[in-house]
Amino acid sequence: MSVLLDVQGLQTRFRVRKGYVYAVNGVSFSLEEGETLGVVGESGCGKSVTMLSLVRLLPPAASIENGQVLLRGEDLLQLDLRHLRDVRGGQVGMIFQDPMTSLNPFINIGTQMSEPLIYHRGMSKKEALARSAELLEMVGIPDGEARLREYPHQFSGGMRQRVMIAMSMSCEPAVLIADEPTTALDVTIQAQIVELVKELRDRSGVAVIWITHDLSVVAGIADRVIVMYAGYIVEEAPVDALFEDPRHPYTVGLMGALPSLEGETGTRLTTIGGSPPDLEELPDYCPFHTRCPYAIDRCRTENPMLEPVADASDRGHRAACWVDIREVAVQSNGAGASS
Amino acid sequence: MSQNDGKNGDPLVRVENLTKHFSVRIGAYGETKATVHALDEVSFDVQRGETLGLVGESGCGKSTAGLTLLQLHRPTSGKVFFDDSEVTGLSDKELRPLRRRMQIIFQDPYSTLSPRMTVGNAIGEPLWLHELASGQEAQERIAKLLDDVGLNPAFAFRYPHEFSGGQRQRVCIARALACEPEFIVCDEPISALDVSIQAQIINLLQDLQEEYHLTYLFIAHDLAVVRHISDRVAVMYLGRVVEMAPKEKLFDNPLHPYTNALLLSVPVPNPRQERQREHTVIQGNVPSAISPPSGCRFHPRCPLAFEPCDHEVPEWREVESGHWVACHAV
Amino acid sequence: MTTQEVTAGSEVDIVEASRTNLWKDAVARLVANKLAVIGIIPIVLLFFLAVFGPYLTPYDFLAQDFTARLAAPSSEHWLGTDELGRDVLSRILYGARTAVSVGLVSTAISLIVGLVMGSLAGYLGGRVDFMVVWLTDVTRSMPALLLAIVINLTLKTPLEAWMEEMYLATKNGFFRQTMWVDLVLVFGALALIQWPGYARLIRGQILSIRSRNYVLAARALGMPTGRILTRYVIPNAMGPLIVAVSAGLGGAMVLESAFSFLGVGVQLPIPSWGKMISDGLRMYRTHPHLLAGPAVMMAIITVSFAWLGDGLNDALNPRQWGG
Amino acid sequence: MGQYILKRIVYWIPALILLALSVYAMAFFGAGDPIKLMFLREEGDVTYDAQRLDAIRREKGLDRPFLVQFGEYTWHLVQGDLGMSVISGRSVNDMVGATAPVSFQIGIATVILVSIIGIPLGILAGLNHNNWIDNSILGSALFISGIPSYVVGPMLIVFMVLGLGIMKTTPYGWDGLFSSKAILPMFVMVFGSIAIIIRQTRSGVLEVLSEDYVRTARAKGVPEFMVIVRHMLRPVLTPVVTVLGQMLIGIVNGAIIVEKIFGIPGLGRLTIDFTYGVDYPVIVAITLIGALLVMLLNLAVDITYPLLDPRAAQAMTGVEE
Repeated sequence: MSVLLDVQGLQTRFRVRKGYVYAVNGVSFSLEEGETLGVVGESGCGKSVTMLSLVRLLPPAASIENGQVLLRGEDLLQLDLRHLRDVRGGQVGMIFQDPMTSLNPFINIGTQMSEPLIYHRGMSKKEALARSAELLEMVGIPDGEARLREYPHQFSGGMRQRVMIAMSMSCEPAVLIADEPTTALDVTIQAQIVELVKELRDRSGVAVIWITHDLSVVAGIADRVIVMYAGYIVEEAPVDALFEDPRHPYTVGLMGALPSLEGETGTRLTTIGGSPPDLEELPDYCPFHTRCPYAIDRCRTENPMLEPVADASDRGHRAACWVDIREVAVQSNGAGASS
Repeated sequence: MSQNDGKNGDPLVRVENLTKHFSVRIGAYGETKATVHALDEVSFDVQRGETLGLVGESGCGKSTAGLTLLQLHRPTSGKVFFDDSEVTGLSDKELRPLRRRMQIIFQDPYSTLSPRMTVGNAIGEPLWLHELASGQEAQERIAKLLDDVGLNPAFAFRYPHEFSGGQRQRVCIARALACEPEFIVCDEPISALDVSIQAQIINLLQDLQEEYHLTYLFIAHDLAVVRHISDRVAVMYLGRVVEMAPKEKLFDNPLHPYTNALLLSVPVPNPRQERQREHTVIQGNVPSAISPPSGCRFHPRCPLAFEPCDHEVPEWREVESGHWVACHAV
Repeated sequence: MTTQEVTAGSEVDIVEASRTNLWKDAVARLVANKLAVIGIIPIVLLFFLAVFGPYLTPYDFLAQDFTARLAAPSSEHWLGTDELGRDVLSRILYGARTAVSVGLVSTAISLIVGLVMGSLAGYLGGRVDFMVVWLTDVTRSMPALLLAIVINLTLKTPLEAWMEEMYLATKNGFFRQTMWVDLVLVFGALALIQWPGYARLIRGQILSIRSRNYVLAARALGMPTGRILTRYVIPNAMGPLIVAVSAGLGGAMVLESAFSFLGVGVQLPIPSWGKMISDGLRMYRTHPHLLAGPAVMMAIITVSFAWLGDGLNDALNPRQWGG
Repeated sequence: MGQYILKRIVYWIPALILLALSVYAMAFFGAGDPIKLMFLREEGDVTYDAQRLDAIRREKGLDRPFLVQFGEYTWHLVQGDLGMSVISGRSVNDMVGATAPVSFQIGIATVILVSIIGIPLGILAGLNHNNWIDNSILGSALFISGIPSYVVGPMLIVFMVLGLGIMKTTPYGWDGLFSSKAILPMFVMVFGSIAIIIRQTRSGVLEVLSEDYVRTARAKGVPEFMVIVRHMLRPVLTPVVTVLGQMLIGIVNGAIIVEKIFGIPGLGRLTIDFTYGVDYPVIVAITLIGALLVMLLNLAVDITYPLLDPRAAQAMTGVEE
């Protein structure tokens, strides 16, 4: 398979009252044709900002300082706005977290759905509406033609997310960026949406970037997973390798913190002490060291790079950590270097 | 933690046919009056020292159940007993001594603390209110409470906006604990928090339960969390409890088709298992609580629905010791 | 119990420098707003002049100097004199006293009425709420100047007649000073115009704060209504109230001058800027200094209030709190 | 919807009656004896004659109890008869009829001008949040909103006549809306009301700009111009409707002052001219017209606002316990 999207050294920061908050700090990754990449991390880890940076949909306070985003060899960060618009919605489709607010409440579904078809496919309004009706049926909304005349508030949350999916897939994009698309939904609806995206992906061959804070969701949909912390990618691995052999203490911590639907229940959850930082300057230390049970002196003076892990089962398994956590006897949880 | 199977035990809280309807107006001009059936004929009990998990999807009435139980909403009908005495129908004044013994922790730690009050004052309020401590003693109690929930006692003089979400939730827990309660309704206490912080709060709640012999009603939508923390679990759907059982029974042998569907919908953090798992998702959405379906409220989405389901409300019955369910097909 | 493990690192994320309280924060935001700071200066000056102004000028605002009628600005009379030979600057300074006292008194009255009515509506709800909202709607649908004109027109004569009667009955010199009638009418009109604003604000604040979770939590603790009001509702409603009072104070001064301009406000001999402007307008072609002085003064003060109000609004805007 | 309109009318009608009653009562009990004024208009003997006064009083029905007179007044009012002026003896209908069109022209022209100037400025400011365009528009609006019209008007006159010398004579009087005499008054009127619209529109734009659906539109590749026109305009303008009521009150206030400054024969001028008398039929009539206007506009806003927002049709309100 060939590389579809190649991101190199992406850096994005926000201007705040007292200076800057560094949200994305030199992130590099690639996405292959037809691949599904899961991006996991807690709120504020930079996962959404990274993906919004790709197509420059950032709020005004944010600025991209550095990096390259090559989509089939073309750098989206250098593209002028007119050509970037052809990419947005044409080659890159996006769905967002909150289907309640992501659709315009003042405009009917038909008009909203036909926009990408009109602007990217040059369809007439009539053609676009006809196609939109088909698309609605495709995502499991029956009686599409009639529903095109309805407004977003007449749809339930799950239905609205289906509309968003149909809209983002309407121009057969090469990449679908899904930014926490199920976080605001109930678990039964989440399952419906995940199944729908899987089905559409398998049918169209679109590459998917699925951003979520929920490791479990990633397990079911991703081929490869990126774990982000404080604006850095701290671990990257094929999905099986990540879950079976996590190498970054943060990934390990996240997995330990998840209660499970199976197995023993008398056990305590392992926790990660403290809470994630907002970086006000680029650190010359590992940003995780204050919460890390494995931290050594070097972690406090040098920020580790994302490097291939030792004797990995897969060549694509990389982590940013000075310590080989398999060699260290697991200390008591969280009572690490910070005390 | 007690290993009570829920029958003829030692209930601290007993809820009988609790019903809460809200009247609302719908439409551009509020022209249509309607009733939201938030809670309908719900019965359960919480045993002394146990954690009863209450799960369901958004809008199923689980939070209303918690608030109505505590008389923060006045119930439309039904009864609530606390420590064998009825609390429904008591005036605010009569409730006051009882309020000390039953507390609540809310979902959103950001809106539950007044931005104009220091954390120490917030925690001190119940001490003053219920005359539990004053002066120097109160200060010491506040420091002890902060320490109990894992915060530095020096934080007492700070304002909530200086704290992270997880820390605020700890403050809310400390405020609830200040009353020296026996029973705490935990209303989605971790839903607004990040995964790594969720685990901290869950562990804290468990530790406190052990130390202070607390009884919890733990309301959540996350089945895995509920399984982790609860002794028994009740499942709600559209204002009704559809199944209740000790957690092993409920998770290993769910009887109600909704419980089953819910369990199948939860993703598992294991890629190999996820690939092999059958993905039969239930279709459709939860109907509106304004005009809930007749009969069994789950019947329009139920794979097992048959003749009586659409007109006959299934009886709430105990199919085996401690395992309650409301379904015609069981 | 070992709480140490769960808290490891939790102290790291509170930076010592962030130890502030919300009021200090608001003041810092206000001071950072240049226009607001510029606006404060004339307002402080205005209040200073209202108290000390009359002592600072060499002339009595009533002193007539017929040798120097309608004099242009000079070193003797910085802003010139009017047709009765009275020093314009002295009259402007004394006018500050009128503006400030009318503003303060009418704001105080309408604030008290608004607080009472708004709290009743917000807390009791139901019919009381409906009636208060209705009353505010009725009052607010009356254009302010029309209302003032009606009040002045209809109540002035009987009040003056009553004063005269009282004087004849008591021989108390107080009842000869008919300016009190003007003041009472102006205060009354302003209070009538302004109370609905405060009432609606208070009502809205109570309704919104009452639905916050921290009030629900306080109720869960068994807190009585009175204490919820004093400990939770009032402190959290202070910000918007301060903004409203600042705007109301400026608004009252503008209206007072508008009344005077139309001739329904405070009558001579007390100087009022509005009256001075309308008098100045009659003779602007030959003696523009009569118009310029009070008009510029009025403009400076009103713009200052607008800037300060905007700054206060930004500084105390609840949307910027928390997080 | 019909029921709702009825409800709103039922809400506003007692308000109007209360206003009429209180204004009438103030005039009735406060304004002093109008008989003497009428008496002065009677032909012939002008000496004070108690008997003749009583006769007039009886003849005019002014000796009857307050409520009876008020009832009669209301009855005439409902039939569209505003009564007779005490001072001029003319019918108030005629007086209002002669002056109202001028004031309405000014008012409507102000609303139109303020909208077509203010809304684009507000949008421009919002789209350029925090740069010099926004700062200068917002700064000017803030400045403008500060200065009252009785300061702007006179200063403008001084500036035009003495400062620039463009005008030879003091602008005074009225030659119709489209004459040169209307320029200065209209300027003062627009000056007085435009800040509200600019600020409301600007904050609306800022709010909508941060909405997820604007991001969605951009993510779809919709051209920026269409994002503004199709996705932002309606959500921004819908709430602007609600400030119309507030604006109208400002316009009525402004018109009174502007009509005085520029000697325009409108309703405001009529009010002022009769201020020093006790011509309460005129005052009551004008007051009621002013209040009726504002209430009608409020009613219209109440009714149309939900129609403008598609979400309103299914909005759930008034959760009662």
